[in-house]
Amino acid sequence: MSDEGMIMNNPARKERLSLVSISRHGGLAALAVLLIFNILITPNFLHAQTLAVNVSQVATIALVAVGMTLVIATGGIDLSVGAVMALSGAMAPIIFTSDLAQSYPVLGLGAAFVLPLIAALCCGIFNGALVAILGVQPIIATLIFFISGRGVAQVLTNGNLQTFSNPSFSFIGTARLFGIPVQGWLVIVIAAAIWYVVRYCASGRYLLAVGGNERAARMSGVPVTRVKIMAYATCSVLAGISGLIVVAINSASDAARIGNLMELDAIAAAVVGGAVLSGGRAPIWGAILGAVVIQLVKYTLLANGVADEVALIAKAGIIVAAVYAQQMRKG
Amino acid sequence: MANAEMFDLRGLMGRHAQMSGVWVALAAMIIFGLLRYDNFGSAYNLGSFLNYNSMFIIISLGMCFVIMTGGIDLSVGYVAAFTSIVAAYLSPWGIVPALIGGVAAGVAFGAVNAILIVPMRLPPFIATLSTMLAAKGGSLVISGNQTVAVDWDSNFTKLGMDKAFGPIPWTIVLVAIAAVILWVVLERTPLGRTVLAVGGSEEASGLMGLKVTRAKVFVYLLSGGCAGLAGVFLASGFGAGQPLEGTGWELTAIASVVVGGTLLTGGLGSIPATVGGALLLGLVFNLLNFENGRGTISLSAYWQMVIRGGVLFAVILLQARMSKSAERAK
Amino acid sequence: MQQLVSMRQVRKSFAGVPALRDASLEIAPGEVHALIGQNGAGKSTLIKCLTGVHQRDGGQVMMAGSDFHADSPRDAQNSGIATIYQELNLVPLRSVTENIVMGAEPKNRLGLIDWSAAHRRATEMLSRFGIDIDVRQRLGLYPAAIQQLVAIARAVSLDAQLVIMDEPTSSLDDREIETLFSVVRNLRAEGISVLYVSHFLDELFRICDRVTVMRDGCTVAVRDIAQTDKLGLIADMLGRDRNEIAASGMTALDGPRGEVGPEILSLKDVSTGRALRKASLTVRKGEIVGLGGLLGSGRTETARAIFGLDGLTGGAISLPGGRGAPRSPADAIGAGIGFLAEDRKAEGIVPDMSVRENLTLALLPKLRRAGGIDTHREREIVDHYIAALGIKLASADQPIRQLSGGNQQKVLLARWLATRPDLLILDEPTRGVDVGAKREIQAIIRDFVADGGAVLLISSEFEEIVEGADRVVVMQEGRSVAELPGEGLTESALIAAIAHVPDEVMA
Amino acid sequence: DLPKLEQKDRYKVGFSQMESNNPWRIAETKSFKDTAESCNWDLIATDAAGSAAKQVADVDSMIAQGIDVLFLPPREEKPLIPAVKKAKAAGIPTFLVDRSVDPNSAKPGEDFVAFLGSDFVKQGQRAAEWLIENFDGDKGVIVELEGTTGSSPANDRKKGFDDRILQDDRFEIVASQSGDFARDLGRQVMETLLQAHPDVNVVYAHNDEMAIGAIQALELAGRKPGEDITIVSIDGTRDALQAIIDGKMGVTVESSPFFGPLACEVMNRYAAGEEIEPWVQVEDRIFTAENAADHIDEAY
Ligand SMILES: Nc1ncnc2c1ncn2[C@@H]1O[C@H](COP(=O)(O)OP(=O)(O)OP(=O)(O)O)[C@@H](O)[C@H]1O
Ligand SMILES: Nc1ncnc2c1ncn2[C@@H]1O[C@H](COP(=O)(O)OP(=O)(O)OP(=O)(O)O)[C@@H](O)[C@H]1O
Ligand SMILES: [Mg+2]
Ligand SMILES: [Mg+2]
Repeated sequence: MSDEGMIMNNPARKERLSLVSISRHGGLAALAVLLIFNILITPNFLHAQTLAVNVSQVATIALVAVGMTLVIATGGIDLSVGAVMALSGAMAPIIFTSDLAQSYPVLGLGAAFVLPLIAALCCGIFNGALVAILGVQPIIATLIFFISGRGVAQVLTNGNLQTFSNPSFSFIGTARLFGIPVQGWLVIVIAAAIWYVVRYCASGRYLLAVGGNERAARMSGVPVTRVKIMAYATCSVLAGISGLIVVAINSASDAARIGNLMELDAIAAAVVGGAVLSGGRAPIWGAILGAVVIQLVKYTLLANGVADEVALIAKAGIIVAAVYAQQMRKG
Repeated sequence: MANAEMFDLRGLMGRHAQMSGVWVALAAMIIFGLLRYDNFGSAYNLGSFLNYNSMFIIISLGMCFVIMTGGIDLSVGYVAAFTSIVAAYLSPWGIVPALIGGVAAGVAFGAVNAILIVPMRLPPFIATLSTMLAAKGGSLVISGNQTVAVDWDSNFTKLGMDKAFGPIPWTIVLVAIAAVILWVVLERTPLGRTVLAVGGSEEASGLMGLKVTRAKVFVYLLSGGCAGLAGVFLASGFGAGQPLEGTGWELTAIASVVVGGTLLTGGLGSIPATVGGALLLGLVFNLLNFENGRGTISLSAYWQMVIRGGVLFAVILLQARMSKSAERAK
Repeated sequence: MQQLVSMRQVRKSFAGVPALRDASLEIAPGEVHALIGQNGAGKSTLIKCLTGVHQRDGGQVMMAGSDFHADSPRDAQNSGIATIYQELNLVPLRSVTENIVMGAEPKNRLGLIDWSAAHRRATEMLSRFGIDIDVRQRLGLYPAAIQQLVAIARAVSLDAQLVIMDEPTSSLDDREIETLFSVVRNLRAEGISVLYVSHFLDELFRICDRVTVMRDGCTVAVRDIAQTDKLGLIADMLGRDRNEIAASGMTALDGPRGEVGPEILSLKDVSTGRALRKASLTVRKGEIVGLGGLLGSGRTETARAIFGLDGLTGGAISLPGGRGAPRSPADAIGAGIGFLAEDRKAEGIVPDMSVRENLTLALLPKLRRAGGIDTHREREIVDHYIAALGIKLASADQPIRQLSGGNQQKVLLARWLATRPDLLILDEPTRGVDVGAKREIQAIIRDFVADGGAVLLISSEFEEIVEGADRVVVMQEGRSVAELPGEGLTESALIAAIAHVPDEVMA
Repeated sequence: DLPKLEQKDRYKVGFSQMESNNPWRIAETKSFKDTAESCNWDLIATDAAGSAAKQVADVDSMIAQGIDVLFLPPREEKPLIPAVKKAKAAGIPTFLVDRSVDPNSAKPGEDFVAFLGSDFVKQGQRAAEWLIENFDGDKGVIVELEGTTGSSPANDRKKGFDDRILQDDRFEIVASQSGDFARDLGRQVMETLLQAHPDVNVVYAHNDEMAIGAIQALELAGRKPGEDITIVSIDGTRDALQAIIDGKMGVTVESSPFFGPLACEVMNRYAAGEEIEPWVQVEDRIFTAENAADHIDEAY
């Protein structure tokens, strides 16, 4: 996965800013095709409720894809996001259905949001520390939680499905603001904040430097270890938030299922959005775009009654096409 | 040069530390098992353990070659599921057509990977992720969403169910032969050395005039073929082509390769250590089953997941420490 | 006589930016032909167009009288062109033997690689360069000089008609260069042509027959080496008048100095492991301290120790204000130290980031404003240094990898100057930089010192040390063994000190 | 020629669970563990994490440990046949639980003692029959939420329902998509299908989890499950019974996971030398608004 620029006659790229926008075009093209196809074919596509449904479904992928983009920018990858979702999603109901929370509902509700995210943060720090301090390769470092994180969640819940009815908690999954599900707004706010940091703050610069040339970054005083840990930690916290959203929508928490296969969707979204697995680039809005593309593919196939097995093949083809289109544009 | 001798020592320690972690851990686990559990060392357990894990060893071997070039192949699990169906359909004609057909189907998937990765230059992670989805969809399509029975009357199931000698099953014999061949290819042929060189630096290999493209195509075809063989074992050993099998195999294979001390960034790798890694990970399951059988603590399925993650963590820590102390020994 | 290689009017652009406009090159059989030019003149590109790494946009290439076109480096290699590219094209993770024999491995009767024959061949090849090392070890474990020689040994072993060497000597010491030259002379004696790229013009007069000079992607002169001199070549390269050049000295390091001030760095018996065992030195404000030594004598290790990259296993480093050894580069930067690393590609540039971002990378902590980066000030600083250092680029937002080596080096120098350090450690600051840029970089260093900065200068070019340093600390085998005053130091005195075998080391 | 089971005080019993990723399986495992106490079992429980191949390996390791009896819910019809045969060869009587194996290759009374369980096809049929009886509209527009693609309960429950319901002209299945037996996916699939087919008025889910997910999707979309849409499902979980009580769901066909006591009883009969019927049928109840409240406390 090295930069093979020297061998493959690689014409100079334009400056990075326009490069980001160009590489988005693969995803944009895919989006355009999907929209046109749906408007023409899918029944009732142009409908406010369609938008709401898609926004509510894409929110979790988008959040995790944003986090994944940060990790990928350091040249890493995070397979543990689904497991972290399960962990935080399993914790929340345990907390607000506990006796203590029953007696102090506000405190309990607050704790149900905060404690799972702290747990997710710890997972992220663990991943980051393995990668940055011990030098374990990211796939393997995050494989540890991929395997065991969900197990921990199931141990916590004894494997049981936890169902509950808690309208104030379910707010983050079911409420709407201006007709759009509240988690959609949440995604936009979080993405905007992260985009700002990546674009305008020193830590963003550091992130790209670490991914672009780790040794050079270290030599320039960049706190490489901290930057990497921060990337994994942010990714895990965002996964944690997604886990809470899933649980809130369903009014139920099933540790075995929350976030299943999320890592693959998130990685695909990040890459369709223009992230490069070797690091050094962090297209945040690209990740959102990628997530929207993945979501629309899913929606299109489902709404048109394409059988699950065929849908898998179609999804594979679309990912290949979108990423290949980007590759072409980059030259 | 004055410093030559110094390099000797450091290199030797460093080179073996990464690979020896797996043997230490494996030996420790076997001794633990023998001491703690009755029947752990029984011929029956040995035979069935090897038979089941032959599938994982073979895909780990293919994965090892892919990883040595700095690539990755996520499609192996579902490709094996796909080829198990192909083999099941071919089983009435006997063992040879089913074997060849299954492996060929795997190689075909490998060819798709190779096309996506080499001429189309997609990142291996994304390319093989897509083939993984396609292979899963494809196996459901060709099987009509059902498991496909093999022909029990042809000799096909002998491959996966009979023993070659003593408790040693045929599958592991085939795997051993494959491992030896691959070992020779890696250590003693230009192709094998090119695979390693490409993983060390693709750019430099190209400038050195090595056949980079051929090496990259080869590893994906090989990995596909190995997955194909695993699929044949699956069909033959379990009597059916199984569209739902194969989930997570790719991660098991990657973990085996890494536990065997191969760098995911490519350029280094060992065939025996990869086999050791696959055996080690398989042994975790086997030991857990025996532990459950003692009845003192009955571990739930979730604890087993936690423990597997913990074992992986421990092996990684062990490796990190061993290569550190080898470094310090300078 | 028919030329072995003849390239005419070769053109090549990268994304519309021309790297070669009108490049020509003729190499006769059995000659040693030099190719020179400033950084970015297009030398490497011309070579890559010949060897199939790049495909030319236009022009004609002939080899041995017929049209020639290589699709890939392999193609060129098969046609008898062996190349040592400027960026080391070896695989550090693989053994020395493999790096030498790869692509032409000795085989046994079964068609399998015969490793003992391969090791023998590798050992034998290297012994022609006076190297005796364990060829079974990973190449990456050996220092840059040995790696460079391995690359050369590989090229020479390939049985070629033409051996191309793109800056082979940039990381070799004198003794190794001598060996290389004798190998080049042997090649010539066997009738093999050599194309030789170097920024060290003195070398050319010793081994080359003819020289082609490039400037801005064009071939501007072809001369018989016997009929020209160094000044003439520099004039060709720069496109300037020779008298004008003659008026200034050989390096630009000499010049007015400020007052030498208080001590700002002192090392006492510092060791970090086997490569650095006992180094002591001091640096004061306003002076350049040279660090002399052979390759592998521990100079870079000393710099790394000062910069907080390697933990100390013994001895002490003290900085002003009672500060001890920095614990990390960030710590060192905070203490007013800058470190220009010797390996520009691996430890210097972040290739995909813009020149601007590369330039301010070490400065970011000081550019913070209200949670963000003060982009206005950032641009001011960047513009200032681009102008002050004469960095040639299209735009500050251009990725740094598009710049030529010399300009990249200036950007990295600017990265450190911008942090306004008290002490600048420069590890081979002018390696692989052309004469023009070299002088400019030297002038920048001089100005920095004149303003009261202190410099610890590591350089394999004795000229630089001799002319530039106020004091020279000599290193051998990881120890500092002598200190020479800069005043009145001659090159031969320095060489004598470096090569002298001290008794304590023998013990 | 079946292996005999001698009468002992304590038995070493193997239970090879196929996976533990849904409440039903968890309840089943728990039922066996609870029974172990009362039935004097030393229980070895393994978990194959959804892999038929691993399940065979698990059975192998239990055979190696010398179990007396094997209870096996086979992950797949065909791939578990080797496990059944190996157990027989090792002299271990095997009882299949909740799913069976391919009767062409392994037969009760020959290769294994008996199959304890219900019939997935019939479960689907009964759901269809309830719908045919209780649907009072003119046109039933059905969305079907399938289980895990390719799994045998999904295939059978689909077959049973589809074959029966299509005999009645009033009904049409406009969409049939997989929700993977999971609540979250059931909800997402329902949300999407509801957009494409707004006129749907019946939802048939292959399990209760997906049915609950569908109810959530309908409510989020402002529909009234139970009033303008009839929900039909299988399993009989506590949440489903509650939904029936709340009037949101029409029916759920029971598919009980509590096999422990039955297993104990059948095993003891076999040890006593009794002839065991090849298929020990489990009487599946059917929960509707009439009886849901009476059974909710015993549901899982
Ligand atoms: N792959 C590439 N993509 C874009 N521009 C390139 C590429 N390779 C070279 N260039 C540009 O082409 C010009 C010529 O570069 P080249 O490397 O040939 O110079 P050179 O004479 O070898 O310099 P140096 O002495 O520094 O090695 C430079 O401006 C360089 O930036
Ligand atoms: N990556 C490495 N692995 C092992 N030994 C190394 C490595 N890098 C350097 N060394 C050894 O450390 C010692 C000091 O090297 P160092 O690079 O400091 O020398 P130097 O005088 O700076 O030479 P140079 O001019 O090449 O930079 C040498 O013996 C060298 O061979
Ligand atoms: Mg060059
Ligand atoms: Mg050095």
